[in-house]
Amino acid sequence: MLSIDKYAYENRIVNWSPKFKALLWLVGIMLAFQPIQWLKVIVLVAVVAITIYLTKVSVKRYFSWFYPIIPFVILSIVGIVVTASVHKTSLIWPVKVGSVYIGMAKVMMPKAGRMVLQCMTAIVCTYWFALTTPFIQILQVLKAARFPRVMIEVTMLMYRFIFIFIDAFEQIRQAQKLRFGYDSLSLMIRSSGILAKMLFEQVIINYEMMTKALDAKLYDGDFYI
Amino acid sequence: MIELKNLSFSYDDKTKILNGISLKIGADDHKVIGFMGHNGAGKSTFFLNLVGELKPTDGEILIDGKPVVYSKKGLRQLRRKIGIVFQNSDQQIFYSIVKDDVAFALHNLKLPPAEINRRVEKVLSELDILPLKDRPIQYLSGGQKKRVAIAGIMVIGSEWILLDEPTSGLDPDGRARMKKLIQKLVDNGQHIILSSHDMDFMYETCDYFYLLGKGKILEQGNKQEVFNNEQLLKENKLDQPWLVKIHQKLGLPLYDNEQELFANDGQHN
Amino acid sequence: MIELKNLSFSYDDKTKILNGISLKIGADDHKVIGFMGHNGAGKSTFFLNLVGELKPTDGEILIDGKPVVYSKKGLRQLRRKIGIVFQNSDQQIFYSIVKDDVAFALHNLKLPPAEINRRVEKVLSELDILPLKDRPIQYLSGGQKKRVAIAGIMVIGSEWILLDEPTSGLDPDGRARMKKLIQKLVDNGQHIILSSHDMDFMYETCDYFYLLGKGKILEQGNKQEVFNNEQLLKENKLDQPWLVKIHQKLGLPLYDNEQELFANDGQHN
Amino acid sequence: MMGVLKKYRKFILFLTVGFVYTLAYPMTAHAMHIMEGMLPPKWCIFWFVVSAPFFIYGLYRMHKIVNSDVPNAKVMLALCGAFVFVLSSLKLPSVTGSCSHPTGVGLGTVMFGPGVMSVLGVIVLLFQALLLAHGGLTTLGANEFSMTIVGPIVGYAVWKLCRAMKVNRSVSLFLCAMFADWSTYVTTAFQLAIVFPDPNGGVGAALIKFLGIYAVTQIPLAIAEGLLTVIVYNLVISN
Repeated sequence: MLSIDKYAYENRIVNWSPKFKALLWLVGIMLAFQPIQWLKVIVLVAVVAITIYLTKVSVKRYFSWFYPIIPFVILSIVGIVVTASVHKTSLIWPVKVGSVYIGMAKVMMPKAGRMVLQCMTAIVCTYWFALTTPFIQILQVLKAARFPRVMIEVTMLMYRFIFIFIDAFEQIRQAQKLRFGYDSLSLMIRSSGILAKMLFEQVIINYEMMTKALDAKLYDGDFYI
Repeated sequence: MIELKNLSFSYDDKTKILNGISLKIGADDHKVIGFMGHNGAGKSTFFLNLVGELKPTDGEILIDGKPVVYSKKGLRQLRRKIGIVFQNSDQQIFYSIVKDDVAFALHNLKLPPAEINRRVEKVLSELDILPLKDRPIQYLSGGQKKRVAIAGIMVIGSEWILLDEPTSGLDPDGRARMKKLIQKLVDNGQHIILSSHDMDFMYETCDYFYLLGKGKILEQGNKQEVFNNEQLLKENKLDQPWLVKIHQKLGLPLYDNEQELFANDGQHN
Repeated sequence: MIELKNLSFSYDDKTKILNGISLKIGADDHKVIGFMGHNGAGKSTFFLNLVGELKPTDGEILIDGKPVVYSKKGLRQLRRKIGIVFQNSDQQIFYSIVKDDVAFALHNLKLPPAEINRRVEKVLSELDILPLKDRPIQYLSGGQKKRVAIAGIMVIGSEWILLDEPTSGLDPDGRARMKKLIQKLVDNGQHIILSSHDMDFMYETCDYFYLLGKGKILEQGNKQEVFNNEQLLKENKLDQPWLVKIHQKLGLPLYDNEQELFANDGQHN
Repeated sequence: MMGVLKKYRKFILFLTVGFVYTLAYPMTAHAMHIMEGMLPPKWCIFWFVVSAPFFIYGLYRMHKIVNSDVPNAKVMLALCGAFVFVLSSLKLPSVTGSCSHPTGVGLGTVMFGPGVMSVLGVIVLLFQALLLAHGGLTTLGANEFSMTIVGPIVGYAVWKLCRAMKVNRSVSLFLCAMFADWSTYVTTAFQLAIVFPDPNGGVGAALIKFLGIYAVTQIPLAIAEGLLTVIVYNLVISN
């Protein structure tokens, strides 16, 4: 489920200083936000190529991480460019609805294009960062950035526990699927409810056992970071 | 009959967990089929491929001569033919009362309530847990929970049942009961495929074996054949059952199970 | 030396899970002590009493002659003397990198970093997992996680280590490694108390046994004594190890472990 | 297990109540996350600044809890956070065919008081950005505002209102979850509308456009989420 995490530990620059990598990410984001368009295109292409080289990820898999966000990009573009106007000429593909025309505003087209380019450039930079920096190193960045200690401790624990819950989640869902628990929409909602309830019980069970384990490890209130 | 043709599977396009496996499972006299392999040899991945939870990256699976169809309908059919019971009972019992949980699959299949009731009662009595029918799950022992999990799959009436580590966490008594239970399932006409790290249990329970390692089937055969090769087992981090050890090293006859050995004990003392 | 005086424990004041147990654990020649009992016999409750996680409802526990003090400081002292490794590894690993987790207890003891490093490396190499030092926990196998969990307790260097079902989920190779590991701990001068449903493992690993049932210690002694009583074991849903079975039923000599048996095999063939 | 259950009965009761609130404080679909790079720098900073007081208050609350007598509160907080994160990947179908992901934020709210979830929410958003490639780091402030501040407040208000009006508990829960979801969606639409005003109708028209577009996914999703909340609630109390 968290394939990005796995790549983050196995890439070619895993041992670079995380602070340096964070700095590079910041540079990339600044390039995405600066006004020169051709520079963004260069950054976009370069970062994609560098990421694929560094992480040895297959091109197919790399692009699969974009699928979930594509519908949102498209919807956002639609939201930006579609408008209603009384002047037919200011629109592309105007459709008359009552006394007005609905279509895509010509003035918004360049703006939408710039938005998509900026968005994609920023996204590939963040993907680069996520794919080359194990979360453990990100904790060090948070520490260097003087985030409060208690937040870093909780983040660190949460990172560990996520994998425990994902295991449980997948086992339960598999078992439900094999007993036809997701064969229709209503069954799916019901089974999801059962799954949520069972995961919730895991919170209690894990807390219970972990309390004992913490005692055995002589825990006295602070996790070292 | 389950037939695999050149089945390969990989999670990440890099390492092949299963690498070109071809075999036919379920000859007439193979009732309980054992899959052996060390931790991480790919047994679980293999099982998940058999029940359609994972789709082979290459090759195909044929059930009774027909290739598995990975559509919603095709998978539904597959799951009515092959059921699986996972190792951890807690993650596959969804309701707090035994009979509700056992009925889960039947409710999902939208069977009429009378029929559901009849089938649940039948399965519970076959598994000797009818008295537990109305009991809350949380008060059951590990062995009882395991039976409930098996019942939840048995009600589907599938021809094949896959059991992943059926004895894990059970005490010796629970283990002995599991052995009997499997025999009962076989007498009912069901085919069992199981995997376990308990070599003695496997030896006494199964009648045909496959040894999985490095993504391949390294060996197959009946108990005499598979367990004789000490070297191969050692390489795969497995061990010989003690009945085989005393046969090989002490020169005693090779018995199928300990009852046989001890029934005959008078003869060689 | 751990001494229990008339120890009783009950969760709800109704049924006594432990009912007036008096015993002394840790005579000089008892290095690995096994606690046996069926599922639900109270082994876990017993262990939790020993490490102060549960407070006896009656009676007391003395460590080296001194009663356990149930204050924060007293319990901390107790836990430096007696470490416990639970069955489920995931629930006792808090850091995502192996060496960080193993170092956790040492940080809690406020040791200097150099000392922490030294001890972590030592323990990891004793457990044969030094190469895993910098690896993330989430990608380890079950057997590897088990070792990390044990390492996290071993670093404390406590005199006693309690192991609850140390072989559950391990393949035969992992089981054999666990046997060696326990031997190593003993050579280090540590005392081990373990519980397991794997009778053969118990038989070969432990040198003194307690049989827990109905809240009492029903039997204790060395392997010859405890495992000879087939009837008592059966009543407690346990089984005899196969080495004992072939001794009793086939009249072979009683060997302590299979190496001994097979080393001697020339003699009676 | 049973002994444990008995010993911690009060605690579990407490948690159960917290859990119900979790599902009653939903955090909406990933589809409603504003993506990396979508907001101009000044708006990124603006939303960080707006969310900051809630975050700081949350940290203050967190310190108080950790120093209170809740045993091992950090572990409990982290377990709740991990639960919320994993639940957020629970897939529910939406009309568009893409999967949307409902999730609850409020587990800790009742347990640990309001505010704490704003901190856990930031951590969850951080994980989503870095482990799931959803949302973004520059837009974290904006997403924090819509999902872990507005959503829960509205959900809570609806819940209180319904209870005060003696509405049936299941219906109250359903409405609470649904409105919390919708309020997040309205907020996100608003956040986009002020950045991308309509050339003819300005911010107001843009808001209507964005609301209209996302309604396709959000209305059915909010209903599904409301139903799920009721189902889980009933399952938990029936135990």
